[in-house]
Amino acid sequence: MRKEFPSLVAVFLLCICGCAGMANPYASEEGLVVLHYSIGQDPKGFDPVRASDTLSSGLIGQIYEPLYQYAYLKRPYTIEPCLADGMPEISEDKCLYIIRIKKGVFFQDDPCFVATNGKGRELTAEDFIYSFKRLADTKNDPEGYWIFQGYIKGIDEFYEASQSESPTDYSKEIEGLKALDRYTLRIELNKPYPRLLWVLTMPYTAAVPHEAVEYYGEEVLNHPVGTGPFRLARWDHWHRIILERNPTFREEFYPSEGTAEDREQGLLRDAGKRLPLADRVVLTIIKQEQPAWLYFLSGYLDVSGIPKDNWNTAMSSLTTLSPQMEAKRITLWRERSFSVYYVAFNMNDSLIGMKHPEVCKREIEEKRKSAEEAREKGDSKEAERLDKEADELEKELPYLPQKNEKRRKLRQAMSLAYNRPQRIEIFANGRAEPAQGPIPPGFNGYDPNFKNPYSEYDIERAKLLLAEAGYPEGIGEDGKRLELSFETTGASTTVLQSADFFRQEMRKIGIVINIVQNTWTEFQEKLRTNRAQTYALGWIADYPDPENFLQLFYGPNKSPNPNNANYENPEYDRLYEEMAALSDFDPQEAKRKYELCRKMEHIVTEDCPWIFGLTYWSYTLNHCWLKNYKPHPFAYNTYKYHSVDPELRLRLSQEWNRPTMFPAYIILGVILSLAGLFFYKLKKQSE
Amino acid sequence: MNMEPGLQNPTMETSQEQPARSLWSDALHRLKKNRLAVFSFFIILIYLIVAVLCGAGLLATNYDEQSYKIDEKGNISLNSYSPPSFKNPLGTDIQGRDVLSRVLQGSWISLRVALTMSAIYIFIAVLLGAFAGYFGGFIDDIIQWLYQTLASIPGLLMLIALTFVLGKGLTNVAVALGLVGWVGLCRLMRAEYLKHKARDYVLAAKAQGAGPFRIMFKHIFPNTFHIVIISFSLGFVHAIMGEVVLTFVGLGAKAHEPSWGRIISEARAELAREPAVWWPLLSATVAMFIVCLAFNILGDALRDSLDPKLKE
Amino acid sequence: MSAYIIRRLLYLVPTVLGVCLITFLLFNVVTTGEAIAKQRLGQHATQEQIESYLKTHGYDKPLLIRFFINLKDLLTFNFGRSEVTHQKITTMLWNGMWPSLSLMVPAFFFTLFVAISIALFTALYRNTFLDRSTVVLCIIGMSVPFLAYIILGQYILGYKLKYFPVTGYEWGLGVFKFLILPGLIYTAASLGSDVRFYRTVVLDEINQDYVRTARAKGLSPNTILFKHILKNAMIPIITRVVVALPFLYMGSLLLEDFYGIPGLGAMALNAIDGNDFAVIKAITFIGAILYVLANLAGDILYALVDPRVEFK
Amino acid sequence: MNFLEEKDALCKKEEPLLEVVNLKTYFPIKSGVFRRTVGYLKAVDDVSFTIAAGETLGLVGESGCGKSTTARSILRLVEPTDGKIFFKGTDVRALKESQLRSLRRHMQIIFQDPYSSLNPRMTVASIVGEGLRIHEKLPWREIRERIAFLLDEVGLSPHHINRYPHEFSGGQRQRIGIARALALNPSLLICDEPVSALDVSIRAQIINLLTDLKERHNFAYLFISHDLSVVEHIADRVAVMYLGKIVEIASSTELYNHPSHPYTVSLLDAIPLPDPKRRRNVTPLKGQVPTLAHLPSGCRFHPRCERKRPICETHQPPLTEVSPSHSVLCHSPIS
Amino acid sequence: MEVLLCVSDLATYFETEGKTVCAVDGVSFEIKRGETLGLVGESGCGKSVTALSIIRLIPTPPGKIVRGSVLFDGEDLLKLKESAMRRIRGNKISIIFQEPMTSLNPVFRVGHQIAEAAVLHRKISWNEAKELTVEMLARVEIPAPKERYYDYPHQMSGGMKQRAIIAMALICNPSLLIADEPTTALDVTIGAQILRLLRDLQSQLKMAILFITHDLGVVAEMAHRVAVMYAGKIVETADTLTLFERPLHPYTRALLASVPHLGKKTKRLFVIPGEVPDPLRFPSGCRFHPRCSSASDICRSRLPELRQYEDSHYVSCFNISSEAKEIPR
Repeated sequence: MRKEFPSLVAVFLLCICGCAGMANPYASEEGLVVLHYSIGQDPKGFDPVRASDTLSSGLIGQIYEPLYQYAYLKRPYTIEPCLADGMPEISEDKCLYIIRIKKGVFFQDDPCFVATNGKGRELTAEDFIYSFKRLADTKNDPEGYWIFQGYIKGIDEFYEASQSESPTDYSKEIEGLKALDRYTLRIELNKPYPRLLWVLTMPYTAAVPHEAVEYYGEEVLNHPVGTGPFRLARWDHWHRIILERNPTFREEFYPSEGTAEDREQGLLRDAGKRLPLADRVVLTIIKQEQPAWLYFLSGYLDVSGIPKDNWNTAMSSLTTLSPQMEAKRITLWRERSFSVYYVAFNMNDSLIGMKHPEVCKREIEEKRKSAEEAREKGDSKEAERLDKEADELEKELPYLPQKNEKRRKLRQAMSLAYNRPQRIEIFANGRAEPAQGPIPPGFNGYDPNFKNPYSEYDIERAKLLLAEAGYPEGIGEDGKRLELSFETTGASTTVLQSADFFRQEMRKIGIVINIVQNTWTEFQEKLRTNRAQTYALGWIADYPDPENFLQLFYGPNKSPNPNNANYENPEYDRLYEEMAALSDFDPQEAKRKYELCRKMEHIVTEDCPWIFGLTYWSYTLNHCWLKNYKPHPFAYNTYKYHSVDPELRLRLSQEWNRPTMFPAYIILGVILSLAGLFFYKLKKQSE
Repeated sequence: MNMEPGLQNPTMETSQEQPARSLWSDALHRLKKNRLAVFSFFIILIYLIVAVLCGAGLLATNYDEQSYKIDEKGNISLNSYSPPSFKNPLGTDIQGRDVLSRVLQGSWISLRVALTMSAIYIFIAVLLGAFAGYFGGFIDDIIQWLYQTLASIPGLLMLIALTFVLGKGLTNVAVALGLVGWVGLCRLMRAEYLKHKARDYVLAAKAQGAGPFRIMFKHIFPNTFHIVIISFSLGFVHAIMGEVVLTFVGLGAKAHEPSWGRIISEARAELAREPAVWWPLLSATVAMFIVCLAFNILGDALRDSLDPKLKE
Repeated sequence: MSAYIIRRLLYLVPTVLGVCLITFLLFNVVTTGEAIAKQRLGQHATQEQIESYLKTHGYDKPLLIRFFINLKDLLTFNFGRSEVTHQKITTMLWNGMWPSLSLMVPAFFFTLFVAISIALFTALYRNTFLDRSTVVLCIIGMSVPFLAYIILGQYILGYKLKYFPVTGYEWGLGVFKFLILPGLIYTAASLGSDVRFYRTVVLDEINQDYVRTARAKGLSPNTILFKHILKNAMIPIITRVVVALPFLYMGSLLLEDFYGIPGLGAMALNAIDGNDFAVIKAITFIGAILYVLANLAGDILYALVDPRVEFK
Repeated sequence: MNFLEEKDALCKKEEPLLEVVNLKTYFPIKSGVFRRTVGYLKAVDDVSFTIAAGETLGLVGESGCGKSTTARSILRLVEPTDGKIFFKGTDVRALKESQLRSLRRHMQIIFQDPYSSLNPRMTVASIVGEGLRIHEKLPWREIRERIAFLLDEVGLSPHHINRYPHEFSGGQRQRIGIARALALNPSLLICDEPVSALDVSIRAQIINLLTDLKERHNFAYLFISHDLSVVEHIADRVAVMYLGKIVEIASSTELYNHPSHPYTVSLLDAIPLPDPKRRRNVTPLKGQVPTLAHLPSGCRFHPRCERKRPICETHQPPLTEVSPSHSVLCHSPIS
Repeated sequence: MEVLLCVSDLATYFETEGKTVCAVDGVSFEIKRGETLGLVGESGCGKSVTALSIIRLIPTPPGKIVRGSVLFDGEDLLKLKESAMRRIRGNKISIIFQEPMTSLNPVFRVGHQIAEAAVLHRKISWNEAKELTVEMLARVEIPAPKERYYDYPHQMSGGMKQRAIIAMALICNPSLLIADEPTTALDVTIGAQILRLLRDLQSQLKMAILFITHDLGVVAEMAHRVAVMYAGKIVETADTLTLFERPLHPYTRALLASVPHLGKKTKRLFVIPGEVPDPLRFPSGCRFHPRCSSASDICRSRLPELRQYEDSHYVSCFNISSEAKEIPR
């Protein structure tokens, strides 16, 4: 009967362990400088060609390096060489770039370098050509191909060819990509590409050694081999990622230039020190916001955002930290986030869409033409079908302007009913502003004086417009209430609550919104196949050029490309094409570009393919022991600048985490007394 | 001392005109003595009434109405997350909607899910169980194979796969729950039919010339019906709990449907707010808890009063 | 005995085939090859790409041939790569299995131990206040939704009292502190139904004739309880345990999701989120196979515990 | 139904009501990996007997000897393997399922267990009236009258018509069972141990009831029992079964006064008599009853037989007639 | 002969759903050493409850021994502590139950279950107990006892199991054996074997037997004395011969008359009218009066005492004198 006692002892011991700070999630780290960050998802992998999301980019950027990078401390955002040796030489016509590459840069040691017994090989210009070719190889699902598409001479042919080749022939030359010698890269463009330098900072363009791809095959996404400051030490899926200092990292030093403000914030204390400063980066994957926030408060994470539900804990006003945070000596970074949150309408939709007569005419022509072709081929059925469609479009054509006008009014009405201030209050704790147009405040090309006529919450005007659109009080001509479906981008609480809120907003003007719940993948599929009627999304800038936002309305960029609203306006497209070729660096061109932006902005806000919703402020908190932290909206390789004071962290986090023991003792008491009763009865029975 | 048959009427003198008591009324009688069970039954009844009233749009109609508050400066803002008060006894949710009304509406949703599910799974289970148990042989082999195979597929994944076929939403979740959930009852029914098939009264019915369907559904089925009832009452709990999990996983109630699962799923973040928003979680959980408890107690009492094994 | 085992093994064949058939049907009705191709190839895929994908992945073949290919793939555990993460599914399963097992196995057996202990406890105190209140507590415990256990457990024990880490995982021995809280929650949530079940089992056995014989022999109640009754009770206990065992590998979906344990349950949830059918299919299949194997193990265990089985 | 009535007309007076010829009912024994049939459980093995109209044949034997299976095989509640069953000249085994149903109204059965033989969820009226409802398309009122009459006939009050079986005692339940069997006016009643589950005092009531009913309606009974004293009381002729075979069949007086088979002798000896003065001192039969699955070779009784000869171990004994209407299945019957 | 067991005014009630079932209501009898007392009665009359009350195996609750005393060897068993009672069970008093099929634990070997009692009471090792068990198995005429020791219950036939149970009951040489319908569930020929075995064993071991049965034939064969129970009461006790020759209580007489008698074929059996009373609703007064042909007013109102009628012949009836001589046969 004594058998049960060890287990009781075990329970007791567990409770003792509880006292000894069991809540600390980390093992000891013997004086190493370790950064503790968290990410919300398991990354998709470490293959630069698939670095399409910020999460993967942020990790790939630490291991793989592109030619250029953003200067860490400088504002406005400027580019400095990374693997390139100096800025490129650009020809007069802006179509030829000569880029020299740093000598003596080695890839990290890895078993894939069979020839050198695992020692890393030196980086050459060929590596970039190879990496760019990978980006144009369809077999890699290259999500970043769009950055070169149509620009580098010959790359489109390579892309086309890779679809049918198996395996893709990498020995085939791309006309616009040449290695003049071991360390010189020559890029030739079809047309001027003023954003090329921005693009060359993106992890898509980082150098990948062909040995790694050949050695690991598809598994290369688990075995990154880069030139960067860190290397992947361990990846426990959905649990954590450990990056370690790359011992063969080239010599790079902490920047010593900075503003007075930077100096005041201590950002220049490590000036001139060799990078990376940290020995290790531990990225814990925490899906939910709450636990991550709690870990941050307990001192187990160095940086955190502020979850909307914890706003009151963190802040006492929009700009000041709460006393509790002050007491913990937490630093607040409040910056504009270059993003727009919007509700998009599908312009192909017959209830809310818009079809420009010119576009319609073009479509008719195209249809006739392909009908002709089909007839020549002998496929009369197909031809007939196409003809029929063309006929219908032709019948439609005269009514289009009138219909477009009505539907535009409907969209404008919905934009007016969209209650931005209330959204900001309940979903963003006030840390956002109504978006006026596609370009967020503070961004290149933003006009602070521009006011979107449909961004003010005005139910009365909305109802008026709705009536003009043919839906007085939301009832259509057929006597039926207007019903629209709204596709969610996921099933998280916030997404659903926000969708439900949208439903309420539209209900106020008499429109019924049917919320369709999707997973992210399902949603993407619906976008791709044009099946979404309305949906809410956001766009985060890839690089500091307004083109990045304005391209979202460019006709040829329609689904499956990023123009998921399928907006097409020939006038807008002409303006866009002109604007896209202009550079921000040339003052003359920049001025023209600004003007064009204004015009385009005006067109989209009037046509209203999106309800321009909110633009956010980003709030970041970091603990006092984290050094050299400065948020950067575009840079993906910043961990190398960060550092911590491990002793301070250990001391403070222990201080902050003391469990309350008495409930445990009560529970223990109850359990023990029940066990006592059990043994008492057993003993009594055996007597 | 000899008695002619037809003359005697032994020992029944006390109960000449006493109304007949079937096992059912007997069980009901016993059930009535279990005060807890009667109480539970009334609680369930109240829930049902509330659910039906909500469904008919007579109760808690303001569940989807936002409410506003005016602060000292006269600004009107949404009455988001207001704690329980006289006006909103269980507080409000993020959009200022009355939690009490939403929780009441939740009972209607739960009732719908549970009824749909039960109808489907009881129908399948009884039919297949009866066939497998009564006919045996090849039919039994096939049905056993079917439910063994189904039972071996993890239930939740099966549900997910089914909801992908049927589409998301509560009705489909209920249908999927029904399509997946019949295995247990079917197994029980099969065993019961096997047992009863061998009973003499079935042989007697056969000897009277009753056909297989008459025997299966007129003779045997009433003897297994208590199992259906117990399974039905516990199935309710299953459906209510299942809705919560599936809604959490994103397959159940839609964003605007005030189901208990929806409310509980949202509660996770709300609870961690400062100050904590505990009222939606607590209201939905307590509402659910009470009805589940009532069903569990009633199911238990039903088991006790209907199980012929205990009766003998 | 060996004939018995061989027969049981042969019984597996139709079930495994059935599982293959159902998974195949589900996942071919659910998603067409084209949909998978589009997912796999990304948004920018052209029609030719999709067609070549369909060809290389065998979607152009007739359904029956595809079934056999699918069968071969499943039976050789060749699940291919995830459609979302591009990782090898076998590796994912292997990596996810350990966290799941490290959470569920101790939690499960701890629960089993506690539940059986409490069941014996109530058997000792049967028909007393203690026994009745245990039953009531069990029913109460069963009526609380699982999600409420998780949310409240995490909130109170993790956030407020700071006994355990709120979330996280660790490879190696250090993991235990992460597993206690979810483990305890699992125990708390499943204790109610478990105790009730085992209590019924023990009480059923106590009322058997052989117990009376043993008492007539003069054996002490303790010997009867721990020797005679417990060994008999093992038979239903094994049934329950065996049916539950294969689901251990899946972990508890919700527990893993809430406590950040990178096991198969969390993986399944992510797969659901990402419509990652290849992964769902693999998990479903592995789950089914494990269920089938566990049943086999259970049958063999019966034969060991219950001498009567062998001769049936 | 018609074919039977036609047969009825043709049926000659001397033709027995029921004739069972070489009836065999085997149950397959399955074993091994593939559950192949490795042998047969010969529950009824080559049984022949006849029952004349209005006659009572007692069938006696220990449990598991195949008595009940014989009864059920005759009604085809269990499918016989081989042999012939003639009921009023009709070959029962050749009937189709639908014809069989109408045959069954002429042959009815009373079961041993008064608890499991009545459906607990049906009222007395629907239990007793089930056959009427299936076979006679009468209005419910008439059926009710018939039921009331039947209940009266078996000694139950017609007030009980709407009660449920669990409200009755064992004896009363058995009466309900009898009423159900009587409902369709059968000419043969098979009584499968109708009194063995009843208390002593009730047993006498039921036995008397059966005797009275027989007198009144001139049924033929196949009366199955393990209790020789009850059988002696009620049967005109008695057949003794041992391990699936009838080992002795004779008229009641003949069998009890001059048992010829050693098994019959031992069976008679084994019965404790309620008379302390006649306390027997014969050695009871040795050994266990072999199971039907492992039948001994030769004469099935030889392992327990005191009179066994070498031939008994190897050869099945023939059915020998020791006197008219007295046959024995033995190599050396006791004379 | 010395009195071994003296039961006086034993009453055991069961509480179910607020109703009290007086299963045994004031039963008194005694058994002498080496003697067999037959306890006869129909089902539900309280025979088995009496037996279980003696060795205190009444499931409590719902059952409860409400009064009376059970003197065994001069010691009141009802006043013993449970642990002391355990030392008597299976040791000095053993019991055999009706259902051999379920009375053995299916998951333990038969031999082990028998030896368990020996190990417990005789304080011997398992090896010694095993030898003793094999010996005992041989004694109850189980063939190949050494092999059978390792059998599981399901491998034995009903008769064998009953023998094994007898071996278990007798392994500690009890001075009293309670046999609760030991042959009811068995076939006639096997039952006869068991009866004979019990008789033989009794003469070898000199134990007393309380033999409970509903079968008058078995009693006639086995018992030295007979007690007839009806509705929780003993209505008549006498020497076996006396009882069968000169039954006095109307119930006993009717019972004897209603049994078909082998070799004495009658046209009709004698019938006791009515049903065995429901233990929940025993009739007032003499419990047999509703079925008794000679019941008078006093029978309906008063409960008759058990009175001595002749030497060792006790009857509880008010109307003995008038009907004593004639037995309806």
